Amino acid sequence: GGGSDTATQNSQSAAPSSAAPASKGDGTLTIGTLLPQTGSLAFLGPPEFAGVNAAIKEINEAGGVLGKPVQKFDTDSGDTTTNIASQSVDKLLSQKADAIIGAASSSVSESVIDKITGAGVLQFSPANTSDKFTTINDRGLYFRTSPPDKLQGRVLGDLIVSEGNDTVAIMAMQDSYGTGLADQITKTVTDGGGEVVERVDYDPKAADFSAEIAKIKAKNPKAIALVGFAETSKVIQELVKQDMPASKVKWYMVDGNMSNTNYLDMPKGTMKGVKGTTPGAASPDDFRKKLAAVDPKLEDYTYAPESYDAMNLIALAAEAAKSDAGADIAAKLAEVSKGGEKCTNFKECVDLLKAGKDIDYDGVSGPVEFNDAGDPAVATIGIYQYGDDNKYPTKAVEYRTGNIAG
Amino acid sequence: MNAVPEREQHPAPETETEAQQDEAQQETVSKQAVSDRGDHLEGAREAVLRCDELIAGYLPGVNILNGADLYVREGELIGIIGPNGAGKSTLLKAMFGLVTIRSGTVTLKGEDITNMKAHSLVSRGVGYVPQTNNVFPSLTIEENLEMGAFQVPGRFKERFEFVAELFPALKERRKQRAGSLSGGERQMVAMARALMTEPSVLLLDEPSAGLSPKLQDLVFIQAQQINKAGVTVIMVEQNARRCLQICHRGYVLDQGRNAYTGTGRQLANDPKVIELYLGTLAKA
Amino acid sequence: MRRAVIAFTAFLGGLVFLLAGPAHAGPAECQGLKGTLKLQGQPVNGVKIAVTTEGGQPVKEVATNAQGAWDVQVDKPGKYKVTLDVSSLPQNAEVRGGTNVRTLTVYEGNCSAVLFALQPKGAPGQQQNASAEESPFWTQFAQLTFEGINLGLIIALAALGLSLVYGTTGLTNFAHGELVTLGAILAYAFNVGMGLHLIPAAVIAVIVAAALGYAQDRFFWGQLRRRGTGTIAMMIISIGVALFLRYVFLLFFGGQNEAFAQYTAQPGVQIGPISAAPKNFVAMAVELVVLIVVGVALLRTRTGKAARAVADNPALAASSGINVDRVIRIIWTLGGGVAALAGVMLGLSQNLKYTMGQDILLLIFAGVTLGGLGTAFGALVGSIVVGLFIQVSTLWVPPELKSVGALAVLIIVLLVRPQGILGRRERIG
Amino acid sequence: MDWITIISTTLKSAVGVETVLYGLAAIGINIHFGYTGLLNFGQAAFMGVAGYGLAVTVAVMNLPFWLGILVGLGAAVLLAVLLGIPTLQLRADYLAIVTIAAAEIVRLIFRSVAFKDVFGGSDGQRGFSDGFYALNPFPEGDYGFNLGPVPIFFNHRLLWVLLVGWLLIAVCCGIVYLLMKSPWGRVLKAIREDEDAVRSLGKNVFSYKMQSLVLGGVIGCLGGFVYGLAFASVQPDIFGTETTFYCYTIVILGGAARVLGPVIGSMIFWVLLVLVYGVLSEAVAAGYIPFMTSIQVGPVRYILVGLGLILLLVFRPQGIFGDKREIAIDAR
Amino acid sequence: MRAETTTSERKAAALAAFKDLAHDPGVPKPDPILVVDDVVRRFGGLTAVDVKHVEIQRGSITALIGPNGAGKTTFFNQLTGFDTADAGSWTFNGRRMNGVPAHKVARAGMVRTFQLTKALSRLTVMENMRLGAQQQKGENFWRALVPSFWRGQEDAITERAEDLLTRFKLAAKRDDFAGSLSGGQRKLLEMARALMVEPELVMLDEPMAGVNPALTQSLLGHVKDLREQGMTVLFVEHDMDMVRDISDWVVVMAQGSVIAEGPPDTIMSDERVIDAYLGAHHDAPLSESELTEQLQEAEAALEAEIEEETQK
Ligand SMILES: Nc1ncnc2c1ncn2[C@@H]1O[C@H](COP(=O)(O)OP(=O)(O)OP(=O)(O)O)[C@@H](O)[C@H]1O
Ligand SMILES: Nc1ncnc2c1ncn2[C@@H]1O[C@H](COP(=O)(O)OP(=O)(O)OP(=O)(O)O)[C@@H](O)[C@H]1O
Ligand SMILES: [Mg+2]
Ligand SMILES: [Mg+2]
Repeated sequence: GGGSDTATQNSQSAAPSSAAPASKGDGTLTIGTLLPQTGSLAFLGPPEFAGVNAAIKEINEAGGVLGKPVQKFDTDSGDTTTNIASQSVDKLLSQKADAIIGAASSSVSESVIDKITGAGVLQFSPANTSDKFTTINDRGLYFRTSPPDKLQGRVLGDLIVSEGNDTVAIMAMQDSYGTGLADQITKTVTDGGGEVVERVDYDPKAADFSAEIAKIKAKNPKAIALVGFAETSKVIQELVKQDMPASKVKWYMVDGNMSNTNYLDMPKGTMKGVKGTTPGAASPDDFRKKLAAVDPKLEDYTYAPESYDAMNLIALAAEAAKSDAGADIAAKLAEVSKGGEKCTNFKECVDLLKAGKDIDYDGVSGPVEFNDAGDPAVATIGIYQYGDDNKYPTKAVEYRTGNIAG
Repeated sequence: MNAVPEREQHPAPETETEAQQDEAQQETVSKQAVSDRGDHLEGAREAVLRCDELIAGYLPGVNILNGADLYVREGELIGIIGPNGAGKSTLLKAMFGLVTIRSGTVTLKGEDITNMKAHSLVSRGVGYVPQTNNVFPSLTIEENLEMGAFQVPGRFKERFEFVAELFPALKERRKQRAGSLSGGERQMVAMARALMTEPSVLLLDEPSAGLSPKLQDLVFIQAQQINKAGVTVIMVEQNARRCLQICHRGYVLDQGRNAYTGTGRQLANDPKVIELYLGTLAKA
Repeated sequence: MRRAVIAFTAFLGGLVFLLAGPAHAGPAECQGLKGTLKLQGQPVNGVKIAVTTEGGQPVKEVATNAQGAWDVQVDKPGKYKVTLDVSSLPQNAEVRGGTNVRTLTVYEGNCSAVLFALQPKGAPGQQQNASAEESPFWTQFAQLTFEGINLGLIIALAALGLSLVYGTTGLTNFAHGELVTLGAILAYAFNVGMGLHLIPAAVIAVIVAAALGYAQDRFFWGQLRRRGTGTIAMMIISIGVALFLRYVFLLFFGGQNEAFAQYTAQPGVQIGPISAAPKNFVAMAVELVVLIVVGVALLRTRTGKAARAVADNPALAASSGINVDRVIRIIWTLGGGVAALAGVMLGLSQNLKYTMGQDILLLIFAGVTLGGLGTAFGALVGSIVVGLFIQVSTLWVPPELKSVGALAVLIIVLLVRPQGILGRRERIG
Repeated sequence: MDWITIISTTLKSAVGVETVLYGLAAIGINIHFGYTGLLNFGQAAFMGVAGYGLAVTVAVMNLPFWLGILVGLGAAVLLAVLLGIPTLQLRADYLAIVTIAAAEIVRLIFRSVAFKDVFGGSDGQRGFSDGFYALNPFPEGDYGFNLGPVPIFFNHRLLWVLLVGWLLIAVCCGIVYLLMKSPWGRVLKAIREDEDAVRSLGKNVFSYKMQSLVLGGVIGCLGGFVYGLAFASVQPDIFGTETTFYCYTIVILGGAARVLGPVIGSMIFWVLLVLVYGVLSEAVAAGYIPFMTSIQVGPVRYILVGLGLILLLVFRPQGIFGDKREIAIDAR
Repeated sequence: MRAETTTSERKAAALAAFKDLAHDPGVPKPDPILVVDDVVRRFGGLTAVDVKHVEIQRGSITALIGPNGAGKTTFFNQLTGFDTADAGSWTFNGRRMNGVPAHKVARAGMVRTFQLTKALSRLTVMENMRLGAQQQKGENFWRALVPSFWRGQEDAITERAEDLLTRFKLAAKRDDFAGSLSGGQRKLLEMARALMVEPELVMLDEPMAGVNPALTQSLLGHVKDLREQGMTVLFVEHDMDMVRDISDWVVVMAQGSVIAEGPPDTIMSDERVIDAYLGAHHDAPLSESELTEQLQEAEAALEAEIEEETQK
């Protein structure tokens, strides 16, 4: 397989350089990953790495970029409680990375963006949601395929309203992802004629969530939007315990906690009828098979599509720019993401490119069209519904595509 | 810490002036050490507990005991006196396994107990009252005494009555935490704790310190009585005169080695011992 | 009857979509506004709805159909105003909340849902309605108190282990949180990995953890003590141990949340104002029994007293004939076991994660300190106070800051009673 | 394996920003804990209020950079006083928990949604460092040298931060050196040993503890500035208890109550972290450790660092510069 | 109020002051430095201290004796601000001292030592001593930064400390950590350190318990010197030889209250004091003849025993 090929390539590469990483290309596209192997987001690491690896595997199988296989160095971003991300970036920069994929946490990305973009290297996050990055001074080198939260929040809010829930509670994880989504949901629900009777921002590290749920219960809402990550399974336990099961109160979830593995331990039917949104138009199933090929133990898929798309886009932009330098890639990213002949995987796209055509890469996570700020402009959100087996099927109830900004 | 004196015979100075005192002391010590060694080997043959040429210390490279010898025969009451910092407490701790012995041996009833753990010595019948930190502050008096009888819990009641008779103050306060006791009361608890086990060898480190004169007398009388009852007692005291009055033999320790040995009376009357260690205050 | 069938069909709508091919699942062709009017579950027919632009220019006026649905397609995305004609409502219906106007945005290629919740006339307005449905303060208070005790007992159990070890050896063990995690993960391994029922799995886990506690002291901490390593150095070593263990867990257990095979998401039962899962009661009972038994044992039994003696003065304890190493080992064994039990309980009440112990470590420390360092019942009392304040304080502070409440109480209590709730002041001089 | 990268990143980390900022915080802790015996486990809060003081002043209130620095310093002093007045009478271990609690409160408030407008929630604040970089005397570019085949280069921004950071460290070490050999330092050390004895000798223990708390807090807050300026942002979670724990580790590693202890400790700590990671990830990438995947490198690094810490302290419990004799006294 | 008197006159002056005083508890002194009224301290049900009225004569050496647990240490704790009295008031040099924190008490010139010693373990003996000195310029934060401000004073302090250490036989331990001292040495250090403060009134809590008698004797000379320098000494001690030797006046406490006062000789023959404190049998030090008698007895017994044993 391509994996072992890359590994051997890696060992031969990385010739000593006499200066700090130049922003000029050297002919080989070198990717650094800065994703969580440890820390509070460690559970996001495996799917993200798998996404990148799956993409690289396909790219290299299709002949690599600029005729050479893509090189990759993995590093740990940790979380903000430790300062290791910056050390990891140092390592990647001295290994002459052209583009760095990461970090998962907005806060971590923020702490290293100056360092990365200052060195003329492209930073591409598959998961940052903070709206700060839209306006940040990134020298045009920062991009993201992050889940389009504004759209997702709108879609979810709309879904909640359209199902007739006039009293809604929101249980949101207290970080930029959770609060951003929650804000959007609140706005949509209120506009649409519902009322957000309680909004609880919770600390995901809290020892337990009973007080939060008690607060929600006190308001007796018809629907609860659960915005968060894996800790949602704790929240659900608490909901069931405090007599607000999905059969009584409607639960709505988001991509961070839509999981087909996390709730399997729960009694049958616990999740029955629960709806949630996840970005991406394609059926996740084929993609998951791809991921399984690179990481058979993978259980969670959060941000895997975004990581996969990020890698593909970088590779395509490099091909389009005929250069592996960060700045050159950045200059082409918007171009390959929109306006042109649609294609959905690297091989297809690169063939079109080689044929001199303008391409529009549509990824697993959505159509991915970058605006000027390097944020995706369009996205597709799928609405899924859990069945009796606490899983949701591969096909969505409904897909909605729209401009993220509105 | 002074350098370890050579083990050579020095001519003892005929006369001493005050100014020469320190030097003289040094010399006497060396001389004594050698002559004592023979006596020691002689006397130690039938000893219950004996230490031979103990070298021990706390910090790496600094020896506090520099070859101390000591023996005690069955039923004897031994007094150890000496200036502050001579190593008296260290000697007791070394015997009792609380300070690591670097060389030399400690023998109890023929068994080599060098560096044996303290608790196993307790089960061999040795009792010990430390000089400082001699109570469990957060335990009540009663519990302190219970700990004294840790290895013979069955006999706690009976022994408790016994020590309560000695120190009635303790019985009154049995539920008070030892940490709030006065200095003297602590000393009583410490003494009483050691008496709970009925040891066959008892090591006492300044048991009378901080006690009122009345109780000091009691301690000495009690030590004598215990001893008469067959318990071997080794007692470190700064109340040297009283100590030498009741003990069979005494050791004067200086700088980690034996400076003088002799019967209690010999020592108490030895002018040099008086001058260097006993003082003349109490005689007046 | 027919209506019921329709409702049922609607209910199964989702399933229909599931079974349908991709054609149905494509992006909805819709750009405008839509909604469904229902009164007590029944669709309301013939209600007039007017859509205007934000400026007030009329766009379209429609009426709801037999299913109660209406929709208005618009050409341009933007803000629109939707007005429901109250007079066209059935006699017995009114709009909940009063206002019959909604202003909302239509996005390109998307339909926005508009909700007019209807209610029978005469029923109280939505605002009052909501507050009438709201559970009274005391119900909430009771629930939170219960949760506080529930959490407090788990913390207490974890704190007990920490307090025992701290009490006897003076070691501030920052790796204690990891011992809690260890218990949970062991139980998980026996439970999910080997397929045992949770109860025997938990028992085995506690026994194994106790054995590991013993081994830890026998082969590690005890050796350090023998070398004369100071308590401060040991404290930092415990940080090293914590790192080591935590990441071993991450390596083998992974970063995700897991749950035990049994009792997960157990439905709650309502008892008076409190709703709780049966497992909570069992867990609380077990915790309370263990805490009291261990506490009493420390106060009453010979080994318990010996442990306190060792805590006070190890050299003197040895001089009294106590085998200090043995006592410490017993304490470590007990501490390991109790910590593991706390982990199981935490995993049972919440979920398992490799940082679960670390996440409550601060609360454990708070509990131990608040109660008075080194006292078993102090740990119990302190932890329950901490647990209670965490939960009950959410009545007044936002839940994201609930730890602030507990920590603030900790600070205040210590200011009034610097030696902790059950601690004793030391004598000077 | 790419040894050159490993060596280069390791060497750079020995003088890097993290080393500087943790070193500064650790110098503060050394004053608190090493010299005065105050178990202040809230050092992260001092860093936090300084960083946020600067950030909020400049980024939110649009005031000049220097004012931000003053606000940060003032906030640290204020925190020390607020924390100290009620808590300095507490016994060491109780003080520890109270300071942890206070620091957590500070962090949770920085992080909370309720104060998002001011502190920026969990993402923190940014955009306040321009004033600092405007003072940068180094023109744009990379600076450094090649150590044999190993390149050691910093860009102009980093170089400026490092220059200032190491100057601060030098000044702080100088101050600590002067103070600790003075009678003032003697009183602190005496307080560490036994407050009551010091009181009986007519020293105002409370006042000295407070001075120590303020001094250590202010030095720690310099670490907060360095963090904020080097990363051009502040985030609440970096000011959590973990950071304080690491600072303690650093102090003990270097040797408590030694002037240079925290600096050397910080270097060891970061070199250990970076070296272990570099070697591990390269070895895994090169396929020398076939049973490990690259994702596992992260956890394994911490496992090894944990082990390294344990071993260092097992074999040198007094730290690098510590005095074995001091450890032997009262080893309980 | 301290009159400048020549060396030899001090003791005489002190004795003269006490000469005509009644031997009642709480008797007023001609020139008291410390006056205590109605100090009460209770621990739960136990009244540890309940002193109606006591005065301490300036420039004298006063002994405070009493059985264990009489409340002497607790009394010291109240007076020096280490514990808060439940009731009562006291003045030092005419200044009210209730509620004054410990360090201010010490600065006012009233310094105490601790019965259970408080050596500053990880400071050297010398540093312990230096710490005692008052009004050090270098103890101010800002001045500490400039060594030249305090160097001179430090040297003077060191010199004084050296002197005391030599007297207290600790000179050889000068650079050792105080934590490594033996029990007796700690007592010595504790006392020497208190003297570094150069207080007006020094309160010693069992200073000689555990100190070698020969050294005690030489230190008593030093204490007498202190009096000659105009210092007032109040000390707790169980060593009657010492009390008799140096004290000008003795105050006896039992069960928290002062039960008797008087010159040493009178007090030691007081029936109540003998009963409560000194003990009926071994009251005075054994006379020479008694001593020999006892020794002979003991020896005879021992010899007999040994003989018995050897015969076995
Ligand atoms: N904190 C406390 N709690 C309870 N009782 C106490 C406390 N402090 C002292 N006591 C009791 O008060 C009494 C007086 O104690 P104090 O230490 O003053 O005696 P003392 O006269 O100094 O005795 P000694 O000569 O033995 O030192 C003692 O019985 C003691 O047990
Ligand atoms: N824990 C310790 N660490 C280092 N040195 C010590 C320690 N304890 C005692 N020493 C040193 O050992 C020497 C002997 O001490 P030891 O306690 O045996 O004296 P001692 O003869 O009992 O004196 P004292 O009559 O004062 O109790 C002293 O010089 C002391 O400094
Ligand atoms: Mg001794
Ligand atoms: Mg006393």
